[in-house]
Amino acid sequence: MINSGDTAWILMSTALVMLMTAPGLAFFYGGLVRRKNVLATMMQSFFVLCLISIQWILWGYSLSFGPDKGHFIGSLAWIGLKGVTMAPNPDYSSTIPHLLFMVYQMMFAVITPGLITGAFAERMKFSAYAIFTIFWATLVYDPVCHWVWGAGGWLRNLGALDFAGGTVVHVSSGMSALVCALYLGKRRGYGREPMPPHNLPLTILGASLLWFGWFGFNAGSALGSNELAVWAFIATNTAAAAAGLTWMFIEWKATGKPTILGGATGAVAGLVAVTPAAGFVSPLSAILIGIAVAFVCYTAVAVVKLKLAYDDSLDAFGVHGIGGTLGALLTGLLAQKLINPAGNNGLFFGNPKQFGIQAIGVVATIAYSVTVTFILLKIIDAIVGMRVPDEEEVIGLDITQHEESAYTLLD
Amino acid sequence: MKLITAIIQPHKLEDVLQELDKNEIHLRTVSDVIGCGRQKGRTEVYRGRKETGGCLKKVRLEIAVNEDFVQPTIKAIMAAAKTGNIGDGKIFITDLVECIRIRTGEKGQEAIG
Amino acid sequence: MINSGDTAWVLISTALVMLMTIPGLAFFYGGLVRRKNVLSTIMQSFFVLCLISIQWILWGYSLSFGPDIGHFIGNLSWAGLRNVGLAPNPDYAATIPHQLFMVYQMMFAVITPGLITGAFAERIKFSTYIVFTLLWATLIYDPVCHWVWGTGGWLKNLGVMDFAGGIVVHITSGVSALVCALVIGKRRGYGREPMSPHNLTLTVLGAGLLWFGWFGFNAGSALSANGVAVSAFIATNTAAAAAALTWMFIEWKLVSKPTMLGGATGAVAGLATITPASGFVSPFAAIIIGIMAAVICYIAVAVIKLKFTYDDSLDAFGVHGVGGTIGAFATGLFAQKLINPAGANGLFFGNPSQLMVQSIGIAATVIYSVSVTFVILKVLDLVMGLRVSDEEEVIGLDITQHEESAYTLLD
Amino acid sequence: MKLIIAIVQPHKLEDVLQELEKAEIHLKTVTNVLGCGRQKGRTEVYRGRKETGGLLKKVRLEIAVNDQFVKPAIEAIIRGAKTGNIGDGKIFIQNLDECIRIRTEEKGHEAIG
Repeated sequence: MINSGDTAWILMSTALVMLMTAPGLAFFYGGLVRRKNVLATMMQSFFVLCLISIQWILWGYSLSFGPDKGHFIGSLAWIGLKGVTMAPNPDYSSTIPHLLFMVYQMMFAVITPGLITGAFAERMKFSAYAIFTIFWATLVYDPVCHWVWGAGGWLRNLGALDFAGGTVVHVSSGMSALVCALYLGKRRGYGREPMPPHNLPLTILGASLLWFGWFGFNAGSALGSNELAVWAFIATNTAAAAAGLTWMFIEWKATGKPTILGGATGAVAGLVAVTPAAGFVSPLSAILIGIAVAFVCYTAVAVVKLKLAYDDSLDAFGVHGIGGTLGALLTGLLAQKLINPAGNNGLFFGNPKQFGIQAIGVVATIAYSVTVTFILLKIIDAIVGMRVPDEEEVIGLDITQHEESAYTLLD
Repeated sequence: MKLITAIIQPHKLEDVLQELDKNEIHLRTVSDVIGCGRQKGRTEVYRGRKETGGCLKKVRLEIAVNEDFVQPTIKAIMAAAKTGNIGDGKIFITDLVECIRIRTGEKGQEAIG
Repeated sequence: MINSGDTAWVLISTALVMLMTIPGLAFFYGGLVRRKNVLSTIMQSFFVLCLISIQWILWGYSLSFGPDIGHFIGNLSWAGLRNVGLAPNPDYAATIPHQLFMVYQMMFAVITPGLITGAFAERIKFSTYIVFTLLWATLIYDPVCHWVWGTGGWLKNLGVMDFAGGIVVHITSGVSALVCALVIGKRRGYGREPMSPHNLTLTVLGAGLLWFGWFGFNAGSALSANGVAVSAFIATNTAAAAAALTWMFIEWKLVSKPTMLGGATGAVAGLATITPASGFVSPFAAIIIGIMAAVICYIAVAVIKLKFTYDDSLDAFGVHGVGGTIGAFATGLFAQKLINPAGANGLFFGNPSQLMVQSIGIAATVIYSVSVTFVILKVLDLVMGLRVSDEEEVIGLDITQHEESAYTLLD
Repeated sequence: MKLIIAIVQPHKLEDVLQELEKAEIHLKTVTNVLGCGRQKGRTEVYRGRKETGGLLKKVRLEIAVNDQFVKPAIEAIIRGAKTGNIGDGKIFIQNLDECIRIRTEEKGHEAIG
């Protein structure tokens, strides 16, 4: 039975998650790069929205959610949305049209490769990016999504809890981002020349829209306009706020001043970490998650990254990979059946097994994403080359990849 | 006629302009520039990464004056821009061969100011 | 009984009101300051979202809406959301989870101290700002909110009508803003040096998002997807449009040209003014209220402020304080039981006593907010100092308070 | 060789560039600047508050020319920039001791243009 209230909420949530990719992520990343690369960076988010919207309808949805093949991937039975209709599919959600579930999940498939772009910003060839994205979505996102959320997926059968995509979205993209950063190498002059963000207000605009859209991402994942959506909504807002505050206070102690970039980064880290947990934890647990993720991600971004000197340019790994991993593990500690009877209790509520299951989910996702991403990069590098030539990098990707520039100097 | 080019701290601009006005020196052109000398750059911190050693934001003032205004101009700039700290800036003075007011076509001494 | 349609609408309204604070208010204010202060101004809005999100869960909600103590304030029995469950609380909203009502109200508690920041922009010390906000929210917002909206609150018992927060949000913050501007004093060089807005496109973006979010603020205050919500939605849009048009025509006649900033300011003034009335008045009354808002706020901002030379830098008092007061008053004139049977008729519909009740509500709120704000400021001035040093003010708050700058000059 | 610095109204820039092209003067550098001289600043109104006396937006042209091109350059700038109103701008002319084309290391007359 289709419920009009549930349908209204998921329609709106779908639009909210779309907003996260463009302009949310596009501006969040766009403000952080140098003036000469802002369009190229935004283009990567914008392009992925166009590309995966088509891929998902043609074969992505079928691979992810279609009838199971060996607990590993969906079959091609739903290719081109064959058999996906207005009738609700009770495996996934019994009160909204199956097509609405499909398009809602599409927006997740869109944003996930978009997150990776933070790792190779300012130096990736656009043609290579387009090829990488379509293969990554098909070979990494779609299978992992099937494992965790698809009917018959092996992690789902195992009982792994991932409310809104901590492993599916953030661990898969964040870990792949690290591989990309290592494989592509540093930006020319990294560590030697200053590379300050060219327009922080754009970044804050993006972060704010991400926060806004995340309500659709997490509370929408209840797939209904119900109590569970309310829990997830509150956990989302609370973790973001707690992580933003914590990050700023860490900076205040560590480097002398609280910064707005720190606040925004902290908030996004908090949102990432609470994603897998949102529908399973209480508001006070959400505060804990927020505080923990701020400490861990701050260490990853401001200490580990500088020490190991890899150029994860916009901290896709440091925020999404680390934050997602932490969130998935914390779900195994803090989940409560009291909040969501469909879930399970975590370690702190008497069920240590759940923590083990979460760990298996995280490790499997990391191992698989890292391996496939590495192979993809190798192949694409051999065929079209991943990086732009040195000279084009110095001139900037806006001009060399897209022949346009973001700002005029005179009137 | 001389062209005085001064590179100063951005936050001293208001003071310098006021001081110049007091000395009846009105013609000036201001632009944003970046540069550095002995001052090695303010530290800014982005996600824990310290950015130093880059060029600093400065303001460039160009003032065209007749000979008798050269000293007052320099004094005015010094009075307002000097803090005694590294990074206060520099003043360059070059000869000006000609000056033309576009509206009237006047040249030389009359055209200045 | 939880209704999924009502829940969907209030969920999305909550997200919309969150959007008003960041990026709405942040950019509305951020564009108006000088280039060297844009991040610190945006930071004030960003920080208040993080801070009050936590404060509200820990004790703010309990003080505002918890069981009544002496008609003045809620008690602490709901602190940490104890006893705030998913079952609807019929005192406040019978068809949505109680927790959803809590988080919806949270976003109002967030934006209210955010509005004040317009009064002390470009000169307040960040550490003092944090303490001020926390005290102000606890000592002013929470009690006044309880008076007007909390069960047992004395203004609620008196019959004061405030649909979406004209008194609770706009009067409290607006008059406190005036006190802040007076106690903290003018910006260095105010009236002597030009202090033009550094990027009006940001301001227009912010105003646009405020208008968008205000649908959640006003129409969401129906707490249900029903006729009252529709009526509030229409009144909101109508008043904003009427006020923006009026403001631009005033400028055209009195000064010379209609300005974009004038249009944006007029729209926000119209929105602030219609807030208390939105669920009680007809669209035609909304037009009149919009026109009144533009005329009176214009006089406040462009005549009175310049005459008395206080530096209400971004017109928090002139727009929100004055607008909120006109709105609360106009509610006593234009309210109609025909529109909202839960309300009362105003003077024009045969019930002069309502105007008296509204006036009492306004007067009590103004007196209370002004005196408590004054005391808080005086104490903080003694303990930690309100303003940054003169030199820091000239260098700019972005560098001196946060060690970052908004824009790069090259690349 | 001379270095010509012209400060002109931003909305006349297109005309000036066209006139310079016509006069076969191709080498130029353009920057945004703020400035004022006799013209005391445009009034802008923000929420009823008038802002006056601030510096005005101008455009600064730098043109290096050989001596025989000085007159044509000045004439071209005046043709392009002159409206007869206050605020049309100024032209400054300085001696240029040396000019070097980086690509070829040519010096002097050949390097210009």
